[in-house]
Amino acid sequence: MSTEDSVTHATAGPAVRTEPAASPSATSLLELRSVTKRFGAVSALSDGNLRLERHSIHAVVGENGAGKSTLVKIIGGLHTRDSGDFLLDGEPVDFRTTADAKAAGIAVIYQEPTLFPDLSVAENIFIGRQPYTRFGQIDRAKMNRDTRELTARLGVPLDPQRQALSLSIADQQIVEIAKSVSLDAQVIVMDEPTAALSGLEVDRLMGIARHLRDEGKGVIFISHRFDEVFSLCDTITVMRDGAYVSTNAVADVDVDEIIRQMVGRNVDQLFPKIETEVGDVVLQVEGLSSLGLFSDVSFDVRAGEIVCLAGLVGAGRSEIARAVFGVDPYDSGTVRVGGVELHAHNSAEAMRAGIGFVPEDRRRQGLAMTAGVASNITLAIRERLAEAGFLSTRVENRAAQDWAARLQVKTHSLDTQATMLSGGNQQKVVLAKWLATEPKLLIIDEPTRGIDVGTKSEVHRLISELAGRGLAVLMISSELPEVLGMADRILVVREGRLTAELSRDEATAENVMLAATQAPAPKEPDA
Amino acid sequence: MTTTTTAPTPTPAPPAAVKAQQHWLERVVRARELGLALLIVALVAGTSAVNRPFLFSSDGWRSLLTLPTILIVVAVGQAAVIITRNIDLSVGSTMGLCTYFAGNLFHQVSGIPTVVVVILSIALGAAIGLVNGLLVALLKVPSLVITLGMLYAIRGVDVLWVGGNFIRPEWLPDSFQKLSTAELFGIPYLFILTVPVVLVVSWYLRNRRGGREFYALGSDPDAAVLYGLDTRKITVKAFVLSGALAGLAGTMYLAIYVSGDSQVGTNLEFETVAAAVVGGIAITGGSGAVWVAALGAFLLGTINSALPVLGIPSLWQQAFVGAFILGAIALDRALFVTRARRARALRSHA
Amino acid sequence: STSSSSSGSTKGGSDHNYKVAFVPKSLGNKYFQASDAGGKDAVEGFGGSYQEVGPTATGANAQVPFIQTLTQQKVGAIVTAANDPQAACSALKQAQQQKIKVVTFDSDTNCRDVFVNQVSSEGIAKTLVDLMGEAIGGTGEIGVIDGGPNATNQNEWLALMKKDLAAKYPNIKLVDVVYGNDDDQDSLNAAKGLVQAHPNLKGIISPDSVGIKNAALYLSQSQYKGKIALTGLGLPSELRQYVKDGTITKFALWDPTNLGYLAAYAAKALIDGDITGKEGDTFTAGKLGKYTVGKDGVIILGDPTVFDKSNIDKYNF
Amino acid sequence: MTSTATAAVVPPSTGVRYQNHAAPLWRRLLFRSETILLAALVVVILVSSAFVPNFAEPFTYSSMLLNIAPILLLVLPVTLIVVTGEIDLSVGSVLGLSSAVFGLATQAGLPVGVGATLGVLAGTAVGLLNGVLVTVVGLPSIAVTIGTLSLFRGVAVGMLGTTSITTFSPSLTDAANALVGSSPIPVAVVGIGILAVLFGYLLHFTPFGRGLYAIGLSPEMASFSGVRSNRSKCVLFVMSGFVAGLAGIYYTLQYDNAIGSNGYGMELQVVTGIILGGVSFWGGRGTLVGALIGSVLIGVLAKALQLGGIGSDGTNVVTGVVLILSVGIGSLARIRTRRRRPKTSEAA
Ligand SMILES: Nc1ncnc2c1ncn2[C@@H]1O[C@H](COP(=O)(O)OP(=O)(O)OP(=O)(O)O)[C@@H](O)[C@H]1O
Ligand SMILES: Nc1ncnc2c1ncn2[C@@H]1O[C@H](COP(=O)(O)OP(=O)(O)OP(=O)(O)O)[C@@H](O)[C@H]1O
Ligand SMILES: [Mg+2]
Ligand SMILES: [Mg+2]
Repeated sequence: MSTEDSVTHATAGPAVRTEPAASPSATSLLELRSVTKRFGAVSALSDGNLRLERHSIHAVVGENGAGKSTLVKIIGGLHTRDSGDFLLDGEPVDFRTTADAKAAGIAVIYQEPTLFPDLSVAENIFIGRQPYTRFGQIDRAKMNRDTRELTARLGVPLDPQRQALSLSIADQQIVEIAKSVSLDAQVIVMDEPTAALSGLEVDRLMGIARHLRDEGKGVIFISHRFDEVFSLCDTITVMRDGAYVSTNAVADVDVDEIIRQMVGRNVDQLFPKIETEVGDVVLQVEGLSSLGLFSDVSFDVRAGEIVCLAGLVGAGRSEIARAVFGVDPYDSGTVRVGGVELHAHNSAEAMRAGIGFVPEDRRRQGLAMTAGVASNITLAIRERLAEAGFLSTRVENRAAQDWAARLQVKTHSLDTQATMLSGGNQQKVVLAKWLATEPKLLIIDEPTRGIDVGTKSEVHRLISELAGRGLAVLMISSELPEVLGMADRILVVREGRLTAELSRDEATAENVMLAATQAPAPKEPDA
Repeated sequence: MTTTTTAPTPTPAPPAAVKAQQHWLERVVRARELGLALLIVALVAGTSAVNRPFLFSSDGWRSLLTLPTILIVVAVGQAAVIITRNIDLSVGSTMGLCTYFAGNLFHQVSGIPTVVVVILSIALGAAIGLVNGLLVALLKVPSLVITLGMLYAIRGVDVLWVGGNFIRPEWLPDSFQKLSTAELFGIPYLFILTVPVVLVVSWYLRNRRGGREFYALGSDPDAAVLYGLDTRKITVKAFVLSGALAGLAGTMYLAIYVSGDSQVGTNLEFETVAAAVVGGIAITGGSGAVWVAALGAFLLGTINSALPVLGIPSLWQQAFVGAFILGAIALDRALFVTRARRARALRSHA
Repeated sequence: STSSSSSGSTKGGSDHNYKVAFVPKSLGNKYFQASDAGGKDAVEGFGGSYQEVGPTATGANAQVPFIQTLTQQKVGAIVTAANDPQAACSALKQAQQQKIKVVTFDSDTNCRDVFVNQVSSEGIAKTLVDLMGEAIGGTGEIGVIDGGPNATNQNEWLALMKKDLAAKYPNIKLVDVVYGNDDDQDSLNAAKGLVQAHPNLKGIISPDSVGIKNAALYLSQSQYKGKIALTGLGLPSELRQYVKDGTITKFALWDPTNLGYLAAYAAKALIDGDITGKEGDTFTAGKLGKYTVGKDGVIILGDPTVFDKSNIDKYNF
Repeated sequence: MTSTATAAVVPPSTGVRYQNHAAPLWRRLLFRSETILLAALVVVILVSSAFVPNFAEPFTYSSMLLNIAPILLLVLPVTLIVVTGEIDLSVGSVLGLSSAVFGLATQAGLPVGVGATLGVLAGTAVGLLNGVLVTVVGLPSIAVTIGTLSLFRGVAVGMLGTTSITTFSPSLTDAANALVGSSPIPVAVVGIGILAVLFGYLLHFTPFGRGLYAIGLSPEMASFSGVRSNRSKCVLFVMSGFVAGLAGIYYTLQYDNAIGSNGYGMELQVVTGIILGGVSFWGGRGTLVGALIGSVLIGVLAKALQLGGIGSDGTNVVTGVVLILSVGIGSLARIRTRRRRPKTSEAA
């Protein structure tokens, strides 16, 4: 596609705005024309076009690796474009740093939360612009007050003084959102802000986004969840393989059309759940407790069964899974796999017993970000790959080749660093890493976080088929449709306790949410 | 840039039922300085119980407060650098060079006021810090490598420059020599000079935006870039501060020991790192308070002078110092772990 | 600085290799800077070429690479103050095999041609003990601040001092030996600890220039000034003010410049073949006059100078 | 283990073939820091041979290798520790401690073999102490080993007091300095080479070694991948103590001297070599070969400068500058390629 073509396409295309107030002849709030970006031999963006109007929420969709985040990073000043035009309010701009972009009124929520782990929630939100008192020092009281207000409005009141380190990934996302909202920017970019959130917080976030739009701001919203996109956004831009495909008013298109434009074919969005014969108990958890995190958790998972842990963000699902896998210690209770008892703090033992674990935070827990794809994939099977105690890169590459291909990881080469992959492809590498261990029980914490539609149904099919072959699956997901579609059995976690167990037939969105949210008997908060 | 929030209230905000009990809890968890202060008190009390003059004599009191000041000042700078997830191994060499520089100034420029010498010495230290900082920030390479290189390079320059010379007492004006013994209301001058240095740096790091950025950078350098912090400026600031404080310490060394050759400040780099770590500065950056690091330095400085007084055989003193450093960080760790566990228990029953 | 610019002079025949290299314990040490300066003076005086190399730290074997290098460079003589009596031996022996003469000064090794000693060890011990005996009237507790546990010469003096004390001053009791490690901070702490741990202390002997300087500094600033006697071996330039303010009455030292000067001439005499290290050999050391090699190849500079208020202004080393 | 349930289910896929490497072999080799260092080493040797008097002599090489042999020995385990993101600054002191134990045992009339064993055991034991403090107690290794640097040195000095023991049999001390035949290569260096192969194998060609890199890259990820971080680190510290113990025996014999200050300050030389060799202080990156070349380069430079008549003060300056340059040049190149401004298609 030539430069002129795309420009015309972007400007003269059906760029429909829902706000009649703005006249079409007025300059757009933000405009990208034929922007390109290469990383060495990789062309991440070959033809990026985007026209964001005031008073609008503009969705950008596309497969994993389509270049959405790259576009965002160029807007945010993190990457400089190789060529093309970048206009803000009709004026050409050149950002050298993220600070430039911020100063120009652009706030970005990046795909992966990047907080300062040692700083408090409040400081993470206000760093660099903390309020001062009369005496020229940071007004912590005001900062904390504002933070409390801000997070409460987002539906997740966080203690402003809590260290970001101790936040769950969802809470971190909340802080990111609070940060950008408080910036009072004209352009707010959200790169998959909802990937780690569950229903309630997503609703709040959408409320915030709408409010921002009503104030006259422009919001760019990236998501792989089409229900969100269609209920929230006014305009949709589709990207494929680093290039602009189309821009449409939401009212003019439907989901199938968008997906076709994205992947170039029809994709079945339904979860292809396969009914299977349930076998022997593989995992048996009894009375598992960890002070302050969860207590008295008992359940089992059988071969061929998919068991989902559902619940609100922060309910302690991840903690339970991690204790089962042995990365975290616990205070009491037992974990048995195939009748053999495992010990806390020994994930190697759990792996030997046949457990695989796809953790929720791929950047910190799943991947060595600066290591290559191959070494990431083969890390968990390094002992098996060694021949007579000798492990060679050749053997590793062969194994990695196989698994990367099976999961269709989009990467230039096997020694490409994980940082250079798009978010969804990183997730695939983590999946490959754990599937390669050929486990008896696979624990998956948020399996499809950040994965595009096509791949998502692939992953679901994969999980389902694996279960069909007798693999026991323990899955944690904040996406209710995913839970309802995949699970044979649903265990609802609330405040560290199992509050309900629902079979596939019993489960509905309503009763899962009810079990997850039903407030405990009101208790006096004592100081 | 407005700092007020413009967040809308699309749905009525739920009552901010924020766990209020975490306030004091977290504060207690973080109160590492308590253990340190107790250790210092115990050490001083114990030593003076064995030997009253250690504390209860004019020179005992004075040297107790004066001798650790050099380590304190340099450790404060080191702590600030470590907070940004860097390290400054060149502090010892910098201090050594500044000591000779200051002494030589007194010698070459007769009648030069002490203040000018101190300022020039600080300036020299800051200039070295600037070189460190610029190299680290512009080349984007680990500070350990740069400052290790500077450790060698500056020491080499020092030895080349000083050559066969050394600072002779008569070079230094009487007023300057009296500095280390002068007192105000019974408190040694050098200590009085040190306290504001510690307080100002502490205050800056705790209560100014620029200071908090030190913590942000150290906490996660990648996030700092994403956020748009000027990481180069912060890095340079930290190293300039460290260098300037090493320069100041150089003149303090001159005042206390009234001498100096090309070996002044050898091995100081590890001592300051140890002091900072004993003072609860996380070696991985992002957390800790410099005034606690100053307490750590005070503790290490005191133990060096307490051991001989306690009658520990001279030959075994180094072993004791090592054991003490280990004990202090292990104790700190133990206290932290038990407090954290208690806090966790409280949270679950709240 | 190894330029062999100075053309061979006539004194001992032009085929003699008058390249003389000084290897001090470490560079940047005041005492050795003074002695090496004397050496330079002498070497240039007799038309040789002078060179000073050495480590910056005083590890036991830190001098070894430098000695090896000098061996390769085929200097005429190596003049060294050994950090350790043994560690450098194999390197020094290799040098001797290459016909390089080895002179030690200040601290001896087990493998050299001659050792230029400042004073006989007995002389130093006797001087210091007598200075202390005089200062405290022959009775009381005293302590010693030594340089480091492995300073061979100081250890030897200490042993002799103990003997002298027992023989001559039975009422003086040596209560403690502490180490200052040639470091200001350690020495000051050692002095302070010594004084505070022994309330009845009457005197301090420090046969170490860093030790005595910091002991003087500490005493001069404390209430013990004038109450605790201090003596030892130190540099007049560093101790001048403490003599004047009464912290120290008397202390001793030889002229380190002369020590280096003599060592250089001893090297020349070895190169010339005037001496071989045998007892009774004699040679002339420039302005210092005639010297005789004593037992075990030891050449003694002379009696130490005792400094006090009356003469201290005359010295500038 | 190829046709289990999992393998069968996951689609054999679209037959996508990935390149193993993004860059061709020559590029990967050429731009490695090891290659650049090796080139630098060769250049220094050639230039010195041409211009520095007496450099091109076998004695230069043998004495240089003998001088750095103990450093090379210590570099082996410490490199592995640095790869995990930890550090061992106490190696010099462990060397001193082992030397003291060995010396005292010999002095007490024990057979040399027994004394040496005791020395190595002492080193191993204190290595275990380091390991326990770092892994079980959970203290940062830099703080722990700064503490034990002082502690072990203090114990060595305290045990030996003012004595130094020099009564080792000449046959042993000669053996410590012996050369292979008439070559300039010391026998000890051959031994170190063998040990280096073992350590290199451990680091680069075993699952254990992969685990070490994982720990250095991301400790949390490592624990999620079944790497037993604490156990691995503890093993490394014990190894470090063991090797430093060996180095202590060797050093004692090499200089015929057991003295409290043996190995003083060596930690800095070891760290300098490793860092110059391109091993990342933050862990997860670097090779053993690089660390060894880095250490040798420093030794050769020092030797060349000494022979060229530059004293240790000048050597310090050069060492410092080389260290800074070693990292500086690479990153300058990196920065230059990034400095391209975007081309704007229309006039701005
Ligand atoms: N720093 C980098 N270096 C090299 N390649 C990169 C880099 N960042 C991104 N890429 C490549 O650019 C392409 C686009 O990535 P990008 O992150 O923009 O995708 P995305 O659309 O956000 O995907 P996802 O939905 O998975 O987040 C990918 O092929 C990726 O591998
Ligand atoms: N180190 C910590 N200190 C304090 N609170 C913590 C810490 N770690 C976790 N929490 C809190 O414990 C609760 C459980 O968190 P967890 O991440 O397990 O939730 P989850 O149910 O897995 O949710 P998610 O869907 O986000 O994974 C949350 O409120 C979390 O914020
Ligand atoms: Mg993305
Ligand atoms: Mg979770």
